[in-house]
Amino acid sequence: MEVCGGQTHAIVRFGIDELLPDGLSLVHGPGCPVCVTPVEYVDKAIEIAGRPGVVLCSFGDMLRVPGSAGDLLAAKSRGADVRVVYSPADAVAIARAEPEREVVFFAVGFETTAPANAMAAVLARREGLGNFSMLVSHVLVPPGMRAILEAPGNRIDGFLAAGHVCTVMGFEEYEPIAASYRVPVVVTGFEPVDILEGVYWCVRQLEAGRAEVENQYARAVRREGNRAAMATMREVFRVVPRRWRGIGDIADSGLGLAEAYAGFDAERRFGPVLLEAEAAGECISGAVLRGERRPTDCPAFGTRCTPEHPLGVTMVSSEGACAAYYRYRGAAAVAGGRR
Amino acid sequence: MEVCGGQTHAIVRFGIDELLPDGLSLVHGPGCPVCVTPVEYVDKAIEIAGRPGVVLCSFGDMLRVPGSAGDLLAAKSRGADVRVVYSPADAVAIARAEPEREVVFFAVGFETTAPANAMAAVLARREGLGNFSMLVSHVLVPPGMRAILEAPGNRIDGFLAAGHVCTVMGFEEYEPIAASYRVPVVVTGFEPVDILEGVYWCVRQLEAGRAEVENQYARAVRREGNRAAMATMREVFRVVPRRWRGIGDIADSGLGLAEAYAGFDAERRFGPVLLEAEAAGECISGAVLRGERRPTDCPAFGTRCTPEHPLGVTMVSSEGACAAYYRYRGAAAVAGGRR
Amino acid sequence: MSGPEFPMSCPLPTGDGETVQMAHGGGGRAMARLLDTVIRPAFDDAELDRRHDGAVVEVGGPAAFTTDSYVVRPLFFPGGDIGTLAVYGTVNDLAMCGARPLYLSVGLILEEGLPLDTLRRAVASMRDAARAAGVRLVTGDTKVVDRGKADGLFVNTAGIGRVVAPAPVGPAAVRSGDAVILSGDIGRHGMAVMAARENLGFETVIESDCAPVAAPVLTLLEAGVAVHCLRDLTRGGLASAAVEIAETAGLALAFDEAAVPVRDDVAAACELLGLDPLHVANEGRFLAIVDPADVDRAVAILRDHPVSAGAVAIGEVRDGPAGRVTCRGPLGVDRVVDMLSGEQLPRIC
Amino acid sequence: MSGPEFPMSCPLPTGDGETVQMAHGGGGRAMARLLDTVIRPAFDDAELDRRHDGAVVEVGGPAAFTTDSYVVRPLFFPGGDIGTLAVYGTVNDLAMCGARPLYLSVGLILEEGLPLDTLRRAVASMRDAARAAGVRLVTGDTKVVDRGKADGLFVNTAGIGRVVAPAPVGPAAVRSGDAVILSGDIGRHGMAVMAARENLGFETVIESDCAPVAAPVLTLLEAGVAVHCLRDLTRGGLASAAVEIAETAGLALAFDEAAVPVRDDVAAACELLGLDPLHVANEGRFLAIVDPADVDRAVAILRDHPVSAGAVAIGEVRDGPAGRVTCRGPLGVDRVVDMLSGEQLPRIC
Amino acid sequence: MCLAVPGRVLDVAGDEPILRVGRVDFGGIVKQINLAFVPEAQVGDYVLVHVGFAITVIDEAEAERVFRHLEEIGELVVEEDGAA
Amino acid sequence: MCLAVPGRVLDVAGDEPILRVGRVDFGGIVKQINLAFVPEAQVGDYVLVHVGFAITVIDEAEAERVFRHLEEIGELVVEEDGAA
Ligand code: SF4
Ligand code: SF4
Ligand SMILES: [Mg+2]
Ligand SMILES: [Mg+2]
Ligand SMILES: [Mg+2]
Ligand SMILES: [Mg+2]
Ligand SMILES: [Mg+2]
Ligand SMILES: [Mg+2]
Ligand SMILES: [Mg+2]
Ligand SMILES: [Mg+2]
Ligand SMILES: [Mg+2]
Ligand SMILES: [Mg+2]
Repeated sequence: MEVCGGQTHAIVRFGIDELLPDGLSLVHGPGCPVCVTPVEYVDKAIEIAGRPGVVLCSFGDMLRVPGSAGDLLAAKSRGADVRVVYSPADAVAIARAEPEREVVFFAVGFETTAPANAMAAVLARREGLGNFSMLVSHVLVPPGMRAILEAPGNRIDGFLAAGHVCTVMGFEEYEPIAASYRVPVVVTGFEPVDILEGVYWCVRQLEAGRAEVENQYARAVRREGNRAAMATMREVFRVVPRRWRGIGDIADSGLGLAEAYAGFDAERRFGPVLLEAEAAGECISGAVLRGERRPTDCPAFGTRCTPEHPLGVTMVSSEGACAAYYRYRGAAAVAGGRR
Repeated sequence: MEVCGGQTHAIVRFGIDELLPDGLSLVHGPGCPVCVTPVEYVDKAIEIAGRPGVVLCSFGDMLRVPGSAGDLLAAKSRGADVRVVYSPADAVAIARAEPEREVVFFAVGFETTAPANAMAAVLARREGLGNFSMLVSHVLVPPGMRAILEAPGNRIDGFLAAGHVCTVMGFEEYEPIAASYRVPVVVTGFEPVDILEGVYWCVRQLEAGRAEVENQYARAVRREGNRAAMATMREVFRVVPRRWRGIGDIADSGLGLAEAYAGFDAERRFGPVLLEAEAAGECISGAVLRGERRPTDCPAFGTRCTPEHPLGVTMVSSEGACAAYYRYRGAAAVAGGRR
Repeated sequence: MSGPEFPMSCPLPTGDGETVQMAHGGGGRAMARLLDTVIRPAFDDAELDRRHDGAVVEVGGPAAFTTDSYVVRPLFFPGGDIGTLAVYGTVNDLAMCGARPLYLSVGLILEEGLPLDTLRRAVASMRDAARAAGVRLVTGDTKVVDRGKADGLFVNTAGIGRVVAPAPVGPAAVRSGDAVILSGDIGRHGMAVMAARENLGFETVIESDCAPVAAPVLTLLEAGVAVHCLRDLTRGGLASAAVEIAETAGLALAFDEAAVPVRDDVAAACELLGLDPLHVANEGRFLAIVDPADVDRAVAILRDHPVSAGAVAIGEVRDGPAGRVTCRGPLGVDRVVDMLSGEQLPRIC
Repeated sequence: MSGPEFPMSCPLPTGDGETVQMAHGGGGRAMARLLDTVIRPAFDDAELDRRHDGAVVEVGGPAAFTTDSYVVRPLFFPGGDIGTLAVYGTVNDLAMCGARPLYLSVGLILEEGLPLDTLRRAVASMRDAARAAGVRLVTGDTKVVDRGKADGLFVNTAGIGRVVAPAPVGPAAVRSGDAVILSGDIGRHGMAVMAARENLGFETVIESDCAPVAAPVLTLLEAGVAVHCLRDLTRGGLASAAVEIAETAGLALAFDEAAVPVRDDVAAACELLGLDPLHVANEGRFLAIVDPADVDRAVAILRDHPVSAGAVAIGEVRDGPAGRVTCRGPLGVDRVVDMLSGEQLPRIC
Repeated sequence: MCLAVPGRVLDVAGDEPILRVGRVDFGGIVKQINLAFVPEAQVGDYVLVHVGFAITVIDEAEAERVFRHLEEIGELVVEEDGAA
Repeated sequence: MCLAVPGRVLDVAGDEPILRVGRVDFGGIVKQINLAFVPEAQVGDYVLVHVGFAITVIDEAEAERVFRHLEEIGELVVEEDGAA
């Protein structure tokens, strides 16, 4: 299983899976932080965006994630001031430039993004920006991997660990996983050659009966990670339980604002996000996220479920496995048949 | 002199002056409350309109009155929320419907309009609309007539008093004017036949050596005026000194909010209007307003000064004498020559 | 860690399919679907333009070419809507060129958030109006702009017609002595829209005169009436049209105010708002300036068509001063009629 | 009462003559002056349209007719502006119909408060672009909407051209085996505009490829190249154009990703924003689908024109599956290329 | 100044004096008008309306007198046909 | 997830650690990037940038190793030509 959606896309886009010999199949993981953000956070973001005087800032990917009734783009089309930012620092800049408005940054991401989002809070506090806050739904990769390994249907023989997550975090925390679940873990980059090499190293371990952590992406990843980034991340955030959309509640699997930064918590300012039980439907994205099923196993794939009208989270984000399949494999054929 | 701009327009539009025998000339008076509103009030209205959260409501006529740097239409074109109302009650309705906005009504007019504007304040107080206020620049006709009569260049032999002002106020207050300045005053309506009759009655008095107040417009005007309207006007307003644009300061010539309604005074809420000395220029609208000069005496008329780019107040309001001449007499000829 | 539950589903978004989204203008799937399901069904000639960059048409002679954009608020008003306006307005401009309207292009600018149903209604109106006017909508374009960057729906149409007038029609052909014919009562469109827009609280409904006027114009031309100039009386009304013609022709134009038909309700509405009906917009009225010898025949022909049943001769063209338009009032005195100065605003004084 | 002073003057308003006001669209004097001083000077053919409802033009054969509205933000961007875009865009659509562009109409929608200088610059651009493309702006229209009801300036153009292609040009003429030629590198316009609009803080300036492409197209046709289909790669980019053609033709289309030129800076910008250059808009690029026998000659002809100097054959048309477009990647595996789904949004993950 | 238009009162409503309103017919256009300043106005009366408020009831006998004048000079009634 | 792009540091500015910024060249596009998380980055280094923040300095020797692989399989470098 490649954990990261970026790798999933590279695999599907370049056809790496088609180049692999029979018997070796790549299982796509839950590696899209946008995908796994609970619907209630999306709904909260939409609710906040709809308030007068609020600017809701979000990464572009988040805008088309369906809430329980429409997405942030639809909220924008109803008049909400929703703005795409390229960097969390842009959201801080908006708060600085428009002091009469409440600027709320929808902070999602894995460990890769957490330091940058944390820095936004540091800068806002330093500048005393009382009109800035963050709606935080950060998730952490290792607890997600553990959850997949502990699931009853688990069929994962090895992991390509997410290279950019490890750029920040290093890979020490994967060593106990490799050891206790007896799975090889190869920290892998994003070029086709990286992925091929990561797969190769994984197979090499499996053939040798090893279950270790190896670092294919050594040009960007150090064992100890990025200490400066981790320090900022730990100053601003603390580990909290999180629900993963399509997967469920996982203890200690996310980040929330630490007490010192609680003043920037949009949930304190605009009310807490209340999680409810997820409703059932025909979408199998939970199983897709856990690598138990493939997008093409889904009866809705490409017909009732497309990137414009996604039924599930894995079709929403362009990094989601269903979106990757739709885009690079099934699109025109299915679409041609439909029209 | 016909005091009222409405009558000026009827005269010019129907060519009544051209029907009169030689030796009888109609002098156009200061009868446009929009025209005589001091530039500083216009500037204040523009300043208030530019504030965030403010809706500035005004009669349509007021929108093109030039302030010291542009008019309310230009402020609107810069993004100010300036709305035309047909009735002062509309402004109150806006304040009721949009409680989160500050609604400011620019209250101008002669006695005709004062009761309606006063009623807006009565309704707002009754409903406890804390977001409603009025920028008041009301003027009164009799002090204006006295000022004209006392001016050194005065050449007025008789007045057509403004019929609709007298509808509200009656005409008792004109009797001391007729007596002390020895001028006939005929309360006159707005139809061509009214004006012709008003002129005829005026001439009849002059020929008989009389100087009385007569009521040509008896179908609408009673000696005592409209008591209900006057009562509301006096409840809300008190007599104050006013500057008349193009004419100057005249004691007791205007209305301001009475103490009981001071809470609705936009000058209290947004700062007072500070009058400065009027600057000199080529425009002779002061003399036009006082009846000393005709629009066509002005070298700028129809060339540098047109209704789209008025240099002076009498070109601004469609009731202003310069605008009336431009519209019904000089326009196409002058314009044709220019292009 | 707690054992996570693994529901085999993810939430069903309801989407927001019933309003225009930015994606509808993005050049991708969503846009293709909007065009296929909402826009193209209104075009008579889907085959001509389907998924191509333009249409191929035959004119067969000198062509008249014109365009107008339509930005009316409200989009739907008594007697018409932005769709009928966009078709009839351009059809009428072609007619004013002495041409038979043939083909129209349609450019839509949609504001994000516009209800799709509003769009469907407007597009259906365009289709119906095109049929009524005998023109074909052959090519189009759709853009979507961010919410707050437009006003619901703007429509541009451009039109091509075949010129049928035997001699050039326009101000340059106007001669002193020509008769000025007005095709009917004035002021209805402008007052209908203002009453609908400004919340004036009129209980009475004034209906726009919005209508295609090509048919009577073509009949005039076919009958050999010496038509020198045609002008529809849209923005700026009769006054602006008359002044424009007079200025461009370098002649004067005089008419009789009493001859100009204004319906009672329109006159009353104008009076209440302090407006001059001569400045109020029309969408189904025009001036025809014809050889004086043809005036009675021209009026009779126009009266045969329902859309110009109220045609009247109102005045004449005179030698100079160039650009001067005068109007004889009830006391027999001429007054100068000028274009509207600035925007038309309701007055109280 | 106190003796009033009587100054012989009234205050001089400075006015606000340098921005668009509602009055500029009111159909009166202010509008006439705006048209006379700002708009009409840009029209080559003032005499055709001066103060008339439309223009009379000669096409002399079957005509291509097309329209587009332009709503670009910012109005001015590296390599072009809304004016050049509005002229070249419609010129290019005419060229894509196998036609020689001749006449353009211009519909302007101005937002109250727009600086007149901005309008002047845009209109001057249109004039220059029309000259560069050899078309005449012959008729126009101007509307003004309230502040906040538009986005500065929207432009619609419609165009008429004379069809010169000997056989119909369009998806219906595409045959299996046809060669697919791309006229140059892709992605510049979309990235230029996005970089200028989104405050991305790029120091490097990416210039739009905005240009008229009629000249190379006409040369192809004059040289007798069997041109089956032409499509400019505007919104939705190469991907959407290819899919549209394939779907409409009922054929498949395959190309080689390595053959598609993308400039380094454009590729880098796309990578930074998570965009696929195949989906990014161009304004001076097109696909020409030609008989395979003519491919080398066609590429050579295109390369002779500066605007298509980077022309390359990138792929071919194949029998079904209908509508399927594939692109061979660097590892030799084909992937499906689809239209853009939804709006193009910068991605972070 | 002070554009005022005559119209005929069609009906009257409103409990309190300052909220007294009525539908008024202005030669074809019917609009609701505030009648607080004309407590004496009855259905059928002509009132003179300024900025949405009736400011007086028109005396029909006097209107009649002016109307006769108009006929004498053959004038077309432009503004007050409703009241005349 | 976690789109990160390599670029070469052209210059470095900013007094305080958390305000350290630099102009970074991404194969032709130059953009200012926050360098707070890569205090060791020098002018000329390649950094990996995510959402406007550099998250690591690329080890050129290691990059070289992958680049050789690429040449072996004849792959076109799509994403990391700057760094490779
Ligand atoms: S194709 Fe759609 S419905 Fe099926 S699993 Fe993927 S996201 Fe869910
Ligand atoms: S024409 Fe203009 S400048 Fe002359 S007096 Fe009248 S308003 Fe003043
Ligand atoms: Mg095209
Ligand atoms: Mg037109
Ligand atoms: Mg509008
Ligand atoms: Mg028109
Ligand atoms: Mg188009
Ligand atoms: Mg016209
Ligand atoms: Mg087009
Ligand atoms: Mg725009
Ligand atoms: Mg186009
Ligand atoms: Mg027009």
